[in-house]
Amino acid sequence: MKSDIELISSEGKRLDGRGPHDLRKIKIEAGVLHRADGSCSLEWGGNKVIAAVYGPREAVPRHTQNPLRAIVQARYNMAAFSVEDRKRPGPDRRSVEISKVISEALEKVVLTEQFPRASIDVSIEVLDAEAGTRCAGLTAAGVALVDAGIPMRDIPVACAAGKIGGQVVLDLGKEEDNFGDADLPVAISPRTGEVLLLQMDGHLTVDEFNQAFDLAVKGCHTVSEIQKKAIMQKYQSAAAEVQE
Amino acid sequence: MKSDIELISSEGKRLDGRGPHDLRKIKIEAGVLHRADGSCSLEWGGNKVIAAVYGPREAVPRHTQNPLRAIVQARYNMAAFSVEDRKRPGPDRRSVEISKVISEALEKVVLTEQFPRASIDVSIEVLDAEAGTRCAGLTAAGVALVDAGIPMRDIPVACAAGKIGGQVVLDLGKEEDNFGDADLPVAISPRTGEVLLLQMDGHLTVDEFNQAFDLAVKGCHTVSEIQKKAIMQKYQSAAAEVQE
Amino acid sequence: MKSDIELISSEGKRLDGRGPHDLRKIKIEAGVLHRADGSCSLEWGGNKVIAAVYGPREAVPRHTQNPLRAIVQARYNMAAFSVEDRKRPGPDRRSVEISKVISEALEKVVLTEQFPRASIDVSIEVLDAEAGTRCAGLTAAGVALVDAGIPMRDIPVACAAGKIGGQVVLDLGKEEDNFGDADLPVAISPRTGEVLLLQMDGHLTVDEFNQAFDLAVKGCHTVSEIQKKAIMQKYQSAAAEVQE
Amino acid sequence: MTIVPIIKRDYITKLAEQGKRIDGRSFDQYRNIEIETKVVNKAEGSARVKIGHTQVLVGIKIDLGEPFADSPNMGVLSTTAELIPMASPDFESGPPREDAIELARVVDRGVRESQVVDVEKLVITPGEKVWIVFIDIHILDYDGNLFDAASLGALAALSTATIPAKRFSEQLPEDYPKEDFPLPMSEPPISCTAVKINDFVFFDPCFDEEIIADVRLTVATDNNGDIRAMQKGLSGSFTKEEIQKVIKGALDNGQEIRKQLNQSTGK
Amino acid sequence: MTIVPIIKRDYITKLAEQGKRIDGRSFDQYRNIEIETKVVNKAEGSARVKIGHTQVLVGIKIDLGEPFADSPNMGVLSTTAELIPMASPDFESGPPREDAIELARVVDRGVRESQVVDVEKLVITPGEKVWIVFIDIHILDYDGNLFDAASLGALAALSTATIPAKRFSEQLPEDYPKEDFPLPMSEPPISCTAVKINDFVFFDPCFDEEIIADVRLTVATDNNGDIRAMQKGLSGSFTKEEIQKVIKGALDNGQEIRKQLNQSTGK
Amino acid sequence: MTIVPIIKRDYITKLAEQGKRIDGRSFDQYRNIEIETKVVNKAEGSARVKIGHTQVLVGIKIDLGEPFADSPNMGVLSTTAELIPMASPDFESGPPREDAIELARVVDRGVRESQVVDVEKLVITPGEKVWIVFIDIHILDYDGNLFDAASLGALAALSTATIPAKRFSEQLPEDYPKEDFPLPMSEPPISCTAVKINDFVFFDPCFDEEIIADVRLTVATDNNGDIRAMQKGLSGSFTKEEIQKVIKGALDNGQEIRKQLNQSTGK
Repeated sequence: MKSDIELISSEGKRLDGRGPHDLRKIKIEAGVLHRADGSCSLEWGGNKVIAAVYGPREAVPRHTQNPLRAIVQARYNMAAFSVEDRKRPGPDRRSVEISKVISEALEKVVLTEQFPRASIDVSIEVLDAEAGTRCAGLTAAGVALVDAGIPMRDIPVACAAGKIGGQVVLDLGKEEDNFGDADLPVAISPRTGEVLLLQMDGHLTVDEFNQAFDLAVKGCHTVSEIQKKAIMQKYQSAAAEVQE
Repeated sequence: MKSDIELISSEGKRLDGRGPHDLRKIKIEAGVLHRADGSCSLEWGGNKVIAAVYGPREAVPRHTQNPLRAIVQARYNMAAFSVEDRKRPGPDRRSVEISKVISEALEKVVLTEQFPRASIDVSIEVLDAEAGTRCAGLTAAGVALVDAGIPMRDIPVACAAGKIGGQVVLDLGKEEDNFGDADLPVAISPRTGEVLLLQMDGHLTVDEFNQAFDLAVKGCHTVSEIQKKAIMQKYQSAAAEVQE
Repeated sequence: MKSDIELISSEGKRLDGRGPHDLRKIKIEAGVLHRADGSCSLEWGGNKVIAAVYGPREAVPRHTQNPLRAIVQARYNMAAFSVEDRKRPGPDRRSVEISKVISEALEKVVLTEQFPRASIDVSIEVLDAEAGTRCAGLTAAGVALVDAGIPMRDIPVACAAGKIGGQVVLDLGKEEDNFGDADLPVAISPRTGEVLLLQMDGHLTVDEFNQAFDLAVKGCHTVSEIQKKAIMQKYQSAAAEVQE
Repeated sequence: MTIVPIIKRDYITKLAEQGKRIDGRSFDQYRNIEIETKVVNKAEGSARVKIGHTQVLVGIKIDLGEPFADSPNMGVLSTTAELIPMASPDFESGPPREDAIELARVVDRGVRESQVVDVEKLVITPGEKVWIVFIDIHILDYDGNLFDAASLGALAALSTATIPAKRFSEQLPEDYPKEDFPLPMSEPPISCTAVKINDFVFFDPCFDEEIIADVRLTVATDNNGDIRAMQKGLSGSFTKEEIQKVIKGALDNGQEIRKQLNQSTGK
Repeated sequence: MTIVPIIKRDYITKLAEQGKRIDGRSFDQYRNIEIETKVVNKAEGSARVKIGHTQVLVGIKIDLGEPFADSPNMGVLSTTAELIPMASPDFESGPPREDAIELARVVDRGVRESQVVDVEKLVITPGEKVWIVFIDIHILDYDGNLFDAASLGALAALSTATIPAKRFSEQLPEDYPKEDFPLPMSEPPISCTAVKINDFVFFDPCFDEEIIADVRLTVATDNNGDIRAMQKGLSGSFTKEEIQKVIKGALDNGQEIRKQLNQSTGK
Repeated sequence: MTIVPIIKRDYITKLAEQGKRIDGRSFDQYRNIEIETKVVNKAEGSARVKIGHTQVLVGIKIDLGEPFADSPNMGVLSTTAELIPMASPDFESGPPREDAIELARVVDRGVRESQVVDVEKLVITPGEKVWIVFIDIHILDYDGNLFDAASLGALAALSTATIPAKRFSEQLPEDYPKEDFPLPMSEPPISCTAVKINDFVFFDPCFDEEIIADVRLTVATDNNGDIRAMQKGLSGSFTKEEIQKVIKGALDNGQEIRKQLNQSTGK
């Protein structure tokens, strides 16, 4: 979809004032829920998501059990009020697909072989949506998994790059997503650089793809640091409470 | 919803000629179906309901079983043709809620501890609906449970009171329900006076609530006598048949 | 539904040039799919159907199992694009009924007693629909069952007769079905003449019914020969491949 | 599906060899039929039909609506059947099972194909506004032979139904009558059902006969002795002779049942 | 349903006999309540309510639509509750269970019957165009007493909601205001819930109390001390005296909660 | 999910270490592809695509309808995929599973985002009436690599589809052409899929390779050598180098497949 909006100025300034390689503001808090085994609240620009983790616990129905390892079942859900035009409650085709690609990405880093027949259930609720909810949701899920004490090889993290007005940029905003040329969400295991999630819509030359990919991975590493700080903070305040 | 209709005259006469404390006409017949373990047909003013009981039998699916006692599962259903504007067949949110509160009311009086893992299934079909179907359905279910030989502490019975034109009255009719001030359906165990079902919509002072509650309980006792007569009649005619 | 179209001329010539006792053109090919245990592709006039067979295999869910014999579960499905006005994907009431009568017809000829607790699953996909798909589907299923090596008493086969413009004719076409007087689909076991499927819509005198019935049975025998040729051809080419 | 004790099957067939049925009827005899109409106040038409212990309640609701695009000059008929859990220990709650769907479709065809309701007279404004007739079948007690009970219930309920023109008067064109009037009907065909157990053909099967039956055939016949609909069911087979036998029995029983229907609907 | 260890029930009732609750509260005391409004940007109104660990987020979306045929002079309210799997290890994904339906209906009646939203002011063109108010309740953390948390969340979210007249300005009649304005509201009744365990009545049950409770009663009362709605739940029973006790506690707690609600919504 | 015998995995990886695949292909080689168009008469466009034993039938239906509110100047595309039980012993009947949904959405994006169908030319009256193009994917035989087969089938079917203006002539504006005309299409991108098993990358996986694959990547490339869509699947991971390898293979294979597609659709 083309538009007359100039998404990026000749000086490389974007609609919200960011430069091409700037992330939107991100705020992460671990351990925000009482009943869940682990949880995380995350704000990323205008996005607001909460992730909760339950498990490992027996997978039900039984026929979903894998005798050799745990399954990871993420459920990405958008609240009816999270978008401008009210969304019907419950899963739609989009959320089923996103739940699937997030589940697959998380399964790679969880040490599933330690929990045969178990399920690790990740619930991702999008309360405010403004471009990039799958990256926000996966990133929050990573923190919630740590908070739940699930053994993992690494903390998974996601960030998108894209192309607007002919330029490769980091972390598309709302209008950039609607009227830009391409969107490339990427999730990685930051320790190894392995790619856990990769989707692309739009139009990129091979060179642009390489640029955008590198930029997204760099973004992932930045977000990874914010994740770790949130986890540290939770443990420090927990430790402080114990000392008191 | 307000209306210009005068629901009750200054002499205390209601639209259908009843006084404030009068019940509509009630007719109960036990044992009207062949396949069901117990059944009851009940007419209450313009309402016509049938209740059938199956069980105790193994609860399915298995995960609904309670190892310590039976569960009571009532299913309240309105026939498509029971209301002026045809109702779509099948359960809606209203019938799910009514099924739940009736199930809970019945469970209290059934000796469920005698039948671990079992289900006692109560099917309530509303064939003609005209205000008060949940009371009519619960009352019919009570008789059907007796007819099925289900061991019970007591025969549950229901009746509503309410407020119309500023006055507390018994057993609201159609217009009274639509344009009245409050509706208070109550179900009790008549032997002990224990309250099994209680809902209230509208606006009552605490004093009015006490009046309405007492009136509804009195109504329950009157209906309870009609229930018992219907049961007696069934057994007498059954006995008569045996003698013949 | 009446129409001004003259479905059959005074010389007995039908809209597509056929005489009263002529079948439309039929083409059958066995073994057209790789994964299925047996399969068949069939064209019958403007109809195009594929049938696939899986089994005998354990019937699921378990409560559908019969401890004494196999069940035959046919699923008749019309592709969304098989009709002029796109059909919503998935089963509707019509396809549920047709699946049922086809399942019942096939169950009679399969030696179900050889496979207790098993299911023999028959999948019938209608890709192009033009009157007579249930006969086409059942006939294709018969060949697919043979191709799957399912033990049977006989190869079931179907053909319809009907009445148009006051005359009894074989194998109704599209307009004949829409504007004719009666349609009589029949399936038989050709060795014994036993009737496996029989439905009738419209208006026939008892005499006309007898004529139409005999004509449909005769049609079945003709189609049966085409089925057998298709099966022979498959085995010959299979044998030829082995010899090469 | 219930695994029926072989012993019951043996008993029924042994009786049959002596020319008898478990409830004493002859092979082509129906159980007692009761037809009661106008049993539901809110419905535009209604009937309760009992065939032996089998009991069916049919309600008719009539509403305003649009015709189908391919038949602008016809009103709409819509039939649903609910095998509610009340009727049998085997019926579960939930979406219509294939048995309920087959039942509704067979009753629907019996009404639709036989043109017993004059759908052209249900048109108010061609292509825009027509009467929609909903036939809702409630099975209250299931002791066999639902097809005949449901068909008969539908016919009895339709025969006594009125078009609620008064209630909808504000939505009707100016020149359209504003008083309720009877649903336009013609002489209905009657459905009769028989089952085969071993080589015996039983009309109007009760529950015990029906669950061990090999095959079932329903034949609807009209007042002229013509056939208006047929439906074979279950995974057994018929010979041509057996089919003809069922047709004959359907004609004979149909005449009797038609009389009773006309009496009860005052026609 | 979880089989609750008898030991936990024993513990709770033994404490109760000593006049104590597991978290140290008195029998009619609520846990700490937090109300935060305008927490979701995309919603026309929103609130996050915490009662102890129980946490509920309610979002209001307001859309244009048609009124119901039988109430042409009223806007439309629609309430849904999602017991999302996030909130409890026992909530599964999928269609609303009967608990979610009961919750949504009780909140809905609390809003609808008490006429807290002035639905007549939601009419744009009578019989044709009205504002539709969607109340979506998201349970984030379930530690008991969802009825009160959800009701309070709905009221707080509604109290701060604005009609998005600006966004829909092109679809509004010429003489209709085109600036956003507050949803027309009146003084809301407050829902208070108590449960009975053995013969003890506890207000604002936490999860551990709720799952062993015999019976539950929710009473909504208004600023005048009148009763505006009641709902009994669970398969136990109440005596009249117990009901009166709950009404009294609901009036007392309701006053306190109403103050806090008004403070947090700036009213 | 089938528990795949470890023995099969061992066999495939051992062969791979020798540079071989189970069916004798090289690592980046496709199986034989057959494309046949206009295979269904009732559809406005159709194609049957075989990649090895995998067989997909795609039908296009085109109907009149309304555009989405947020895109009044565009026609509508709607894609569904049915993994019908015919295609595999593992596919069950019923509502679309997540695999079918992912498949439909990936094909849909391939068509939509690449703007292969000129949706602006599907507008009849802006904001009111547009052509709706339904792409229905029927999987007939599943031997691996559904993504490529389904995408190719959709493109082939679309490329030969005609707008049924004649059939809908009465519902079209006076000045709109009344003769059927080809669906307006531009040069399509081609989807190519590879999987990784251990460290080996196989293009066009057959069923046996696919079910033991660690990770999957689909890349759609256009005639200019640009990337138009990507989708990673399964719970393994890729390195950047592996991704680049798959892009290269997708470009090479894409060129070949594009030639074959153009040939079969006469373009």
